[in-house]
Amino acid sequence: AAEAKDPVVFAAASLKNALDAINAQWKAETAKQATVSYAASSALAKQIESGAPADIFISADLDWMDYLAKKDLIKPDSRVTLLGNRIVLIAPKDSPVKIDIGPGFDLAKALGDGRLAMGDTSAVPAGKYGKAALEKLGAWAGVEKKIAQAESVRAALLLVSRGEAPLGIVYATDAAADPQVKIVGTFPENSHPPILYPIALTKDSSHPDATAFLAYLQSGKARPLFEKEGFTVLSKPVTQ
Amino acid sequence: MSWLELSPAEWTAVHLSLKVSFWAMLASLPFGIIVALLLARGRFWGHSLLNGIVHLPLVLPPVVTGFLLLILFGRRGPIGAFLDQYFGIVFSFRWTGAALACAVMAFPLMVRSIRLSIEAVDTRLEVAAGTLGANPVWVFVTVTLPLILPGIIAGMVIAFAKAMGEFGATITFVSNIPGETQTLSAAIYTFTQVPGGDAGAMRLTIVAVVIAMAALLLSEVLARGVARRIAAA
Amino acid sequence: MSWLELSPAEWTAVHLSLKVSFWAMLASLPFGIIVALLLARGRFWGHSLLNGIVHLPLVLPPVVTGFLLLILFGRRGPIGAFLDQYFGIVFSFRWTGAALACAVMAFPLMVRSIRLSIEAVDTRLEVAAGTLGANPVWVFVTVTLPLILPGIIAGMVIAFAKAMGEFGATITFVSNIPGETQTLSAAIYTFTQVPGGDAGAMRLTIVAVVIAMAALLLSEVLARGVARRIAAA
Amino acid sequence: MSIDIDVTHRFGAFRLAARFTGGAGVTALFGRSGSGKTSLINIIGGLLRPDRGRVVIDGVTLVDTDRGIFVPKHRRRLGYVFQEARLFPHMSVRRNLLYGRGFVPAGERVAVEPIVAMLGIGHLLERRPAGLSGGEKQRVAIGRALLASPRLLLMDEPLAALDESRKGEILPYIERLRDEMRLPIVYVSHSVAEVARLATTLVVLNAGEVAAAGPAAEVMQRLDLSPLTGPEGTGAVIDGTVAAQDERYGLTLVATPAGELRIPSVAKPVGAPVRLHIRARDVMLADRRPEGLSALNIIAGVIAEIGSPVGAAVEIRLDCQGVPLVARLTRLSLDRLGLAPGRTVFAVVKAVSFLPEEPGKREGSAADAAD
Amino acid sequence: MSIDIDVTHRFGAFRLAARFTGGAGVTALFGRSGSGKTSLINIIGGLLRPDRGRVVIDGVTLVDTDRGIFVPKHRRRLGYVFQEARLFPHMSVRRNLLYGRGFVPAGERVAVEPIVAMLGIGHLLERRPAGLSGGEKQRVAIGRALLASPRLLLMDEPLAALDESRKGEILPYIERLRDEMRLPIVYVSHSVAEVARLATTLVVLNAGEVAAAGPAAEVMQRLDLSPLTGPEGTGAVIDGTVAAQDERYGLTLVATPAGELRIPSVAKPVGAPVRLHIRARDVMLADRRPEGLSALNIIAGVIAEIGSPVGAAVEIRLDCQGVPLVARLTRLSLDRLGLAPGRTVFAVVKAVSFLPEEPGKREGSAADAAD
Ligand SMILES: Nc1ncnc2c1ncn2[C@@H]1O[C@H](COP(=O)(O)OP(=O)(O)OP(=O)(O)O)[C@@H](O)[C@H]1O
Ligand SMILES: Nc1ncnc2c1ncn2[C@@H]1O[C@H](COP(=O)(O)OP(=O)(O)OP(=O)(O)O)[C@@H](O)[C@H]1O
Ligand code: MOO
Ligand SMILES: [Mg+2]
Ligand SMILES: [Mg+2]
Repeated sequence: AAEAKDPVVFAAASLKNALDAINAQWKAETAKQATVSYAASSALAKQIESGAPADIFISADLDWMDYLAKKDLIKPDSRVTLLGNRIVLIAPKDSPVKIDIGPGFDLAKALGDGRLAMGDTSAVPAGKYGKAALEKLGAWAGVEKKIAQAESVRAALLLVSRGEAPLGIVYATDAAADPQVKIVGTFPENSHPPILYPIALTKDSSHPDATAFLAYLQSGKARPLFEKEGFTVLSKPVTQ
Repeated sequence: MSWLELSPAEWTAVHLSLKVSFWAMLASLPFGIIVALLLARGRFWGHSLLNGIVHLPLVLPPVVTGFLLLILFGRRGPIGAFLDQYFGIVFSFRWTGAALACAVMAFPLMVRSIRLSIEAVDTRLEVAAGTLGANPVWVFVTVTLPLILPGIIAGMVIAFAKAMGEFGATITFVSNIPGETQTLSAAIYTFTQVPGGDAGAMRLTIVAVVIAMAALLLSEVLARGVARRIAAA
Repeated sequence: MSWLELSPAEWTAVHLSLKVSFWAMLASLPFGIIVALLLARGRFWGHSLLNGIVHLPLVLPPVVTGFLLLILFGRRGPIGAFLDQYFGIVFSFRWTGAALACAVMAFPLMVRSIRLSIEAVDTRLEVAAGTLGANPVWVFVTVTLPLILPGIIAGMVIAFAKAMGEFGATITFVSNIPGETQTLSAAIYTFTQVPGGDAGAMRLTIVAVVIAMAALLLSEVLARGVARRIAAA
Repeated sequence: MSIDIDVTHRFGAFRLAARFTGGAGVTALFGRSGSGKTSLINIIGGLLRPDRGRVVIDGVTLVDTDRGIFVPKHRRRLGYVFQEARLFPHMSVRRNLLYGRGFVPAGERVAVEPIVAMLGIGHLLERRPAGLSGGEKQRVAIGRALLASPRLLLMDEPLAALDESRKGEILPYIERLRDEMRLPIVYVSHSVAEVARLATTLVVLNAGEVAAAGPAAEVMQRLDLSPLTGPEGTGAVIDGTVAAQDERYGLTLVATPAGELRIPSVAKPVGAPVRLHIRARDVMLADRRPEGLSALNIIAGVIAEIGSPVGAAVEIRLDCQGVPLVARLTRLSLDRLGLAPGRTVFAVVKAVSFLPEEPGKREGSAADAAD
Repeated sequence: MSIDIDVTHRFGAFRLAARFTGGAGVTALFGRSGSGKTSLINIIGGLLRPDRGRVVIDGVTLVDTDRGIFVPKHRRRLGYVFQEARLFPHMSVRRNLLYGRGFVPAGERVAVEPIVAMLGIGHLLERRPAGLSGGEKQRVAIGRALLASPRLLLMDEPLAALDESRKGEILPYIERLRDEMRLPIVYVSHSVAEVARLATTLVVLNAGEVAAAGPAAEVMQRLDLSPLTGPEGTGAVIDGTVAAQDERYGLTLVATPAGELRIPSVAKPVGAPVRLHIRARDVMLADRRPEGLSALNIIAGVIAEIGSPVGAAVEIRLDCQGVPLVARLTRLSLDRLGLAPGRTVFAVVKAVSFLPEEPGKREGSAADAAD
């Protein structure tokens, strides 16, 4: 059924807004559309491993793409690093807190006895990046015991916007969309591994339109829609 | 209230959820009855083991159940490959797979309901049917089954309700493919994962609640009707 | 079999899971009994509505339940703020919150079990106790409660098992803080989210299965004992 | 002691409208299935709230719908023994027995041992109800009700679920409650034999209404009630006293105003009151004093009333020195003997036809067992 | 028709070891509670697999543990009527009735209407069992068993759950099965009255063993069984034929070898067989032919046997022209009349004491209702 009509894209859940918009625009232009399945990158990768009918995989981090690459389940020459993102420190919008993020900054003091909301530091990409940044900046040891690890970035965002946690670390893309929070500061790009969203065709992809959609995602027409959601578009524009 | 209006894609998810839940409920029913019968009446060695296995989906995180399903029933999994080759039944990334996941997750609840009603049946009526010439299968069909109908209805409704809410195992097993495996719950989940998705999540949640409430109400009405029909003689 | 050995952090998760599930089960028990009583015996206007609300956690995706808990019971939520201010009860980021989430998710299952056993009680015994001078509360404590004990045990065990498996609502509500709110299920989930985490997930899954099986077995033994004690006179 | 009832209650098409008074001893509610006996006793016990009316026990108003009074059942201090013993299955016999005792003010509690001994259940105390026989269960249920120190005992066909020999086991205990403990009892039954044996006051219910009420002996001999009481029903109840014991032949001589009667021996001392129930079907009439007959009891009397025939049979009421006696004969015999009111006849009653014939015997043995 | 049973079975301390044969008509299993009646009938019906033994019905071996034969209950073609009617609550009366009929080969099916008419349940067909009275339920249960065309009907205390008047309603139907449908029946009861009225063959069970077995009339007069049958138990069963109907007095004249007896009218044609049950307690003896007595039946006989005394009473067996009769007297009367074996005496029996006295009447009205 699924492989009959449209190319199938397996995409990390955090891409939903941008991809839905791009997909709609592609349809308007070409009368073709992609079917997008949003879930956790981990689940998507394992599904592809067990023969899911996906043509394109967009992971929220490099690990799960590497996982598939190692198992020879993607077409290596189609792999492109499509997007970049930033992580930011946020607080509820009425919070008076002011911090300059930099080496040795005292996050623990700013937290007080509150907790720092972030994605699961071993499972959720944003959590992993946040942990790396804090370590790099020497703030990890002070807050390690005060982390609230959320199941997703969105859950971490909610914890801050509901005032459960005084501070949180989320993607810039998420922070921008929630009026209940304000961005206290952005982590320096060099404080953590680059936040990258790789994209590739799967090994079994045979849908004639898959390559076209892959190209469209990298095209100038898609770029503003990604940027509108706060992503940085890293791949060079492909002309169709 | 225009934010309450569903997009076509959301209508698809609603429709799919109903289909998936309905078939999950219906297809697991015979197995539910058989297992409930075994647990209620059977005296065999692996009784406790069977009881344990039936309850597993309740105990395990849904994601784990989903992964186990993927490993077993996926296209490359031992059972999945077998069913595909010999019967042409494919679960992976089909709505049928979503139904399987929901059925598995709802199974312990269905079995519990039916088992309790079987344990309440007056076995003397079954004996009486036997003396009238009915063989055990016919006794079951004409006496036991009608008498446990309230329990079966309750089991079906709770399974249906659970299936409407299930997404952890489903999304892990068959992904979240709109029109194929994206149920209402998965759609709600997707909304919760992106900025600004709250309104959408809320809208779909209301739809889910309305459907489930309707099912519960219906089951109460049905159960009351059946109970009246079979009031103790 | 050294991969079966648990790290200290995992032991903590196991211990925490047991604690959370135990308290979730125990703390929801009085409410479970009261709601089951209302549903089994009560004849009031909002009967179906109450029944529907009790079943909500079953119907909704756990993440949605988690969000709703956060909104209601969070530090700034109406109920959470009230409890904090007047009773000093705080749920957010505490194991108590995990227990609340598990209790809410397991509640419909517990209520079902108890409700069925209440419906099976011979009310004539309660009337007899009344004629002997016992007021309704005492009748309940000395007659009804012992008679529904098997149903209560079954309800507690299924609630415990469900609590062991719950993580969607828990992690959303109180996050995943090792030693405070990271239960076995959450730990398993975390393992499934990282490449190469399968062995760890498998190991913890086995632990979860063993615990739940033990609880089920124990409940069967208990229920059988109780049933023998109260065999119909 | 007084029981004063005047209630109406409606269940769909069935309408209960009962008014009667009772006193000490056993007030029996007698009637066919569906006549409203259980409804009435449930109203007394507080299990059923009547649509209208009053229930006054010993001057205490338990129900008065006009004044809005309805004392809940647990505050009525009435013992209730049900048809099915309703023992608490999760408690030992001992805990069942003591259940109601805790609710009684300390000063009014009755002692446990005498009641356990009287009911002969001492050896059952540690058992569970599930293992008891029907008769044992019912004895425990009676003990449980008694230990709640009731002002009045309500019994709804307490023997109906038991077979004949178990019934015989229980009846003497109920007589002891009446005679030794002097506990007022409201007793529901549709068995004439039980009612004849136990009732002080008899209330006959028919389709929800009181068809007759009054002292048991008076009501039982009323010939117009036989359609209600059934062919086994009519008979006479004669109260007498033990005049002598005939050890040799195992007989007891009972003195009644109509003369001495011989019945199978009753284990009571000389002078003790005895109630005899003589069923109409067991009485033969003769126009002269019969000779050479095995029947031991021959009583002279005057025909007071001849009832209307039912089938082949007709009932005749005699007056034997003020003691009533009822005989059932065929119409043929009536004509052959030319019987008419005012004629003197001789009633012939076999000694072995006295009810109870076995309970007397059993009473002794049961009492032995209880010691 | 033949029933041939020889089985042993053990339940804990209880051991059933029964061997007897039965034939056409009603084979009654009689005994106290716990004597093994239900166990035995369950073995015949295939509800219980005996430890050892054989059950052969009409030459067909249903159970033979030695040869490993055990025909499952649904292949035995035996109707079973239980104490509690066990009607299917989810089916109408009609569907209950027809339940077993579908399993009967088309050629062997019995017609529905006659059975419905005979049981008088035509007006109940569309009702649900829950709304029926106890007597109605039991009639439907009998109809259901009959419509399964059984070779043999098993009835386990089918009347025990009913009150007296309901029992009277059902008994005539069972007699019709025996007499009109000529259906062999195994009937369990602990009521002497039922057994006396119905049994062709009587099997008395005591503590799991057969204490006596044989033609009902013979077994019932055995004086040594009275400890088992109870004081109401012994009596004589006399088979006679209708000699004449006395319309005027509502009596039926029954011819027996011992002479003509008058009983309340029975709705049977002249020449039809009638069974009379004369209970020992209802028989008086006289040393000369009594005069001027209301009792209609006076039978001369010779004392054949004097039983051992029980309490005040003693039972005496008479031989009246080959017809046995049993009387219960006090020992005092025995001595006073100087009775001894060989003496000729006159037995006096009131017409109204014949059992059944009401069912005869009811039978007519029930039959009317069924039309
Ligand atoms: N709860 C009830 N609802 C409706 N009708 C009732 C109810 N209880 C009793 N009745 C009806 O009231 C009438 C009297 O019933 P009740 O039980 O008082 O009779 P009873 O004399 O005790 O009969 P039995 O000898 O069979 O016990 C019956 O017609 C019965 O159907
Ligand atoms: N399933 C069983 N398990 C153990 N003991 C049993 C079982 N069924 C019957 N018994 C015992 O066997 C004995 C005979 O029981 P049975 O029911 O055959 O007696 P019965 O003559 O039918 O008695 P009743 O007149 O009370 O029906 C009793 O002592 C009973 O306790
Ligand atoms: O078992 Mo769940 O946590 O309701 O999908
Ligand atoms: Mg009643
Ligand atoms: Mg029996």
